[in-house]
Amino acid sequence: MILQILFIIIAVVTLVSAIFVVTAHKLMHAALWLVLALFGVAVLFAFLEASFFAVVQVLVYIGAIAILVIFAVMLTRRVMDDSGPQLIKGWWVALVGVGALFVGLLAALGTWVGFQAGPGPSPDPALLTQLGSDLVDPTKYAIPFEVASILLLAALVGAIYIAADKKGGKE
Amino acid sequence: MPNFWSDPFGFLIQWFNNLLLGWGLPGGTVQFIAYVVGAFILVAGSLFFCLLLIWAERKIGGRVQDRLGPNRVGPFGLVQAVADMLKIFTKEFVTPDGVDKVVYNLAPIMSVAAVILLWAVIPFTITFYGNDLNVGVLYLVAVGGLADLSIVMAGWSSNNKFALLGAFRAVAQLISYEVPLVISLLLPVMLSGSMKLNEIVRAQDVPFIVTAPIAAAIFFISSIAENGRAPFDLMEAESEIVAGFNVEYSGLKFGFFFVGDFLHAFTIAMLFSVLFLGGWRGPGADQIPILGFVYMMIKTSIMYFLGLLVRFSLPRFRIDQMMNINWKMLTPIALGAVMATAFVDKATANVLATTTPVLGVILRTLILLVTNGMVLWVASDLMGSVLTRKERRVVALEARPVARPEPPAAPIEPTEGEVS
Amino acid sequence: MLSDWMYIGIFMLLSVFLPAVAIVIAGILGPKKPSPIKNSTYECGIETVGETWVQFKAQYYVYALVFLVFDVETIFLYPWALAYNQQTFFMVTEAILFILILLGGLIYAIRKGVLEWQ
Amino acid sequence: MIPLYWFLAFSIALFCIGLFGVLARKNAIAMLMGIELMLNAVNINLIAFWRYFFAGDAQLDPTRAFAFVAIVFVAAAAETAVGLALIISVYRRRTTVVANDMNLMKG
Repeated sequence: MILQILFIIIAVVTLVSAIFVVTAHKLMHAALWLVLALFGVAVLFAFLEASFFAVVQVLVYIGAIAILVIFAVMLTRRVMDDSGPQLIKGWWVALVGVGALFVGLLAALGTWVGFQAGPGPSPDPALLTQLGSDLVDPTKYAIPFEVASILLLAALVGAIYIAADKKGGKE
Repeated sequence: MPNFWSDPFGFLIQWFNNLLLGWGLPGGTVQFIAYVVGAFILVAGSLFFCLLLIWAERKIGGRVQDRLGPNRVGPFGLVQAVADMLKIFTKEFVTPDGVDKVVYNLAPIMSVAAVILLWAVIPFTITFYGNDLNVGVLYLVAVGGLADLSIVMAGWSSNNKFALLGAFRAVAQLISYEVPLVISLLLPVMLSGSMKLNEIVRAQDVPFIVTAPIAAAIFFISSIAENGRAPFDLMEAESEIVAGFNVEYSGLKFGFFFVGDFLHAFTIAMLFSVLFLGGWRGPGADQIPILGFVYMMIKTSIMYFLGLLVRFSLPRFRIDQMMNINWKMLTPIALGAVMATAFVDKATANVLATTTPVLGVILRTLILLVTNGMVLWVASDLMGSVLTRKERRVVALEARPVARPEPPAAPIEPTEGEVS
Repeated sequence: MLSDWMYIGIFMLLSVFLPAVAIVIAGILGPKKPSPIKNSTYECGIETVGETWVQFKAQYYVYALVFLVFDVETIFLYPWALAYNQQTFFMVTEAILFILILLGGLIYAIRKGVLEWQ
Repeated sequence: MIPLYWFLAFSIALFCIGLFGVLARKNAIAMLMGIELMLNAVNINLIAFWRYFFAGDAQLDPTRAFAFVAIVFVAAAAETAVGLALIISVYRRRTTVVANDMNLMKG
């Protein structure tokens, strides 16, 4: 019961801040609302007893991605104070479309029989250690593990190549 | 029921729980109340403990720099911090026009909270800790990341370009030094096979500072940088920028950034002693937990004192030096230490398993020590060439756009007729 | 596990709440005499010059970028380190390969000179 | 206890909000924020299914969801890094972050 109330509070806070993310006028506010929404998601991870991902959500999303977004907002500062509308002209079309998608997905969810399932047994606390072994187990996720590092390397090299000042360019 | 004299904390916790249960409250409610009370004691305790820290820091700083430090209010100036607190509580809040009110007021609170939150998982004794989270080490790192956010918020909401610039410099420093910090924390986790801080303490039959000295050193250095202390105090380099991200703050809001700062210094020392010095471990600490508390505090005080010595004796780095140290030394060395330790330890594990346990531990310790030494040796060889390759351009002799020096006068040929 | 997080949640609320209370108390205790001069933006005592929102170098972005990559790496490396004692030699070499690939990225960044503070 | 569909409904809502952000915002950075929200909705979904059907059952390979979510994290990080780098690069050349004005490819 208490859990349900807490869930509703957190879900509402998260969704409201998500709405502010997409509607806020100042981009910096949008970024800060994004932090709150991401934090709400982290709390929901904790609700789902995925402690590891709750912490990683804070670490990666709030600690790194949000900071990156804020940096980007600052770097492209000059146009941020534009007082013009932040939404495109046909935003209501998007709103209707998204609303239809939302209702449709909910309806689809309603037709699925398993949706009212209660939670299964609690996860084993040693599961994280299991994950650590599985990640480097050649019969399990060794390939995704290495691919992840290559993806990160590619992202790093690509982003640096794009973002770094060209030599001799004036900045 | 723990004995009061050997384990006062455990005794009090048990006593409190039994008291509530005796009133007929259901178990869940009792746990909830115990949590609230425990958290309240830790949070409020850490905040008030900060007063003592401020006094200690000023006193030690004074002695290091051949001054007296606070010595007027109370014995040894002990009450000085309380007087300062009272003063700062009655200061006016000057809120500049054009600040973003909510963000502006939230930032100092967050910067304190980001430090206090670390206390939630620190094991003080075998029985006395906030919570032994099963992802404790990652939690420490994640909470540390919140400090970056508070600084960005403070800098941006102040509506002041110096605050913003200072904030960005500070955040660039913080996020840079978080990289080696995160990597160096891998080693305690690896050697102990757990992320619970209490388990890490338990696993330190040999303190990790012996088996992973590089990680310990890197953790210490990057923690100081995370704290923004000298020699990494670029974020409040008052001779270079206008004091950094907190120029527009006043009164207690300004004070809170420093509460966070002082508390962080001590928290780092605690974390270091937990992660690398064996925390509450010591002779007899398993039976008499209060002894563990004493050991823990002794180790923490030593580390705290060391941190203060570093702070008060070393000059500030230049910002490019600081970034070079981080990216070209600490991060590669930390990665190298992780790789070398993992490789060597695994490679020798089978051999060591055939020896007796005691001999195995001794040999393993020696092997890891040698490995660390090798990493350091190779690193210093490589880094030396990388670091010294590019000297800062000497601009003293070049023509500069402003304050151009006078063209050098033609050398005066000594003529025969003149006698000087 | 949920009760652990309950504790952390309570701790989080309190660690925000108590400083906030302190600030409110200080706000009540302190004098309140704002004036236009006092509330103006601090700029070493002279009038504010130029727009507040200055531009930043892309430098900062690059630091955040490298930081992000190494932060994401922790998602994989911490579980690996956790299970280190149960792994075979081959599994450890895989993780070392993982680190080496990332080290390659770091070396690229260093060689490109983007981590140099200018 | 909280039924599964609460989490799913929450995830749908978050996804739709994010999608709206992507479709309707002018600013490219704001669009990226919308994408972040959508990816988070996906993660919530994955973790919720993991918790309700897979977590306690060793037969069902409970770490699979973890591996999946970890990859989503990596993808999100990579996407943000490159996306923002592109935006900054375009901004430097065209001084705009409005997605409609980014027509470098038009020639």
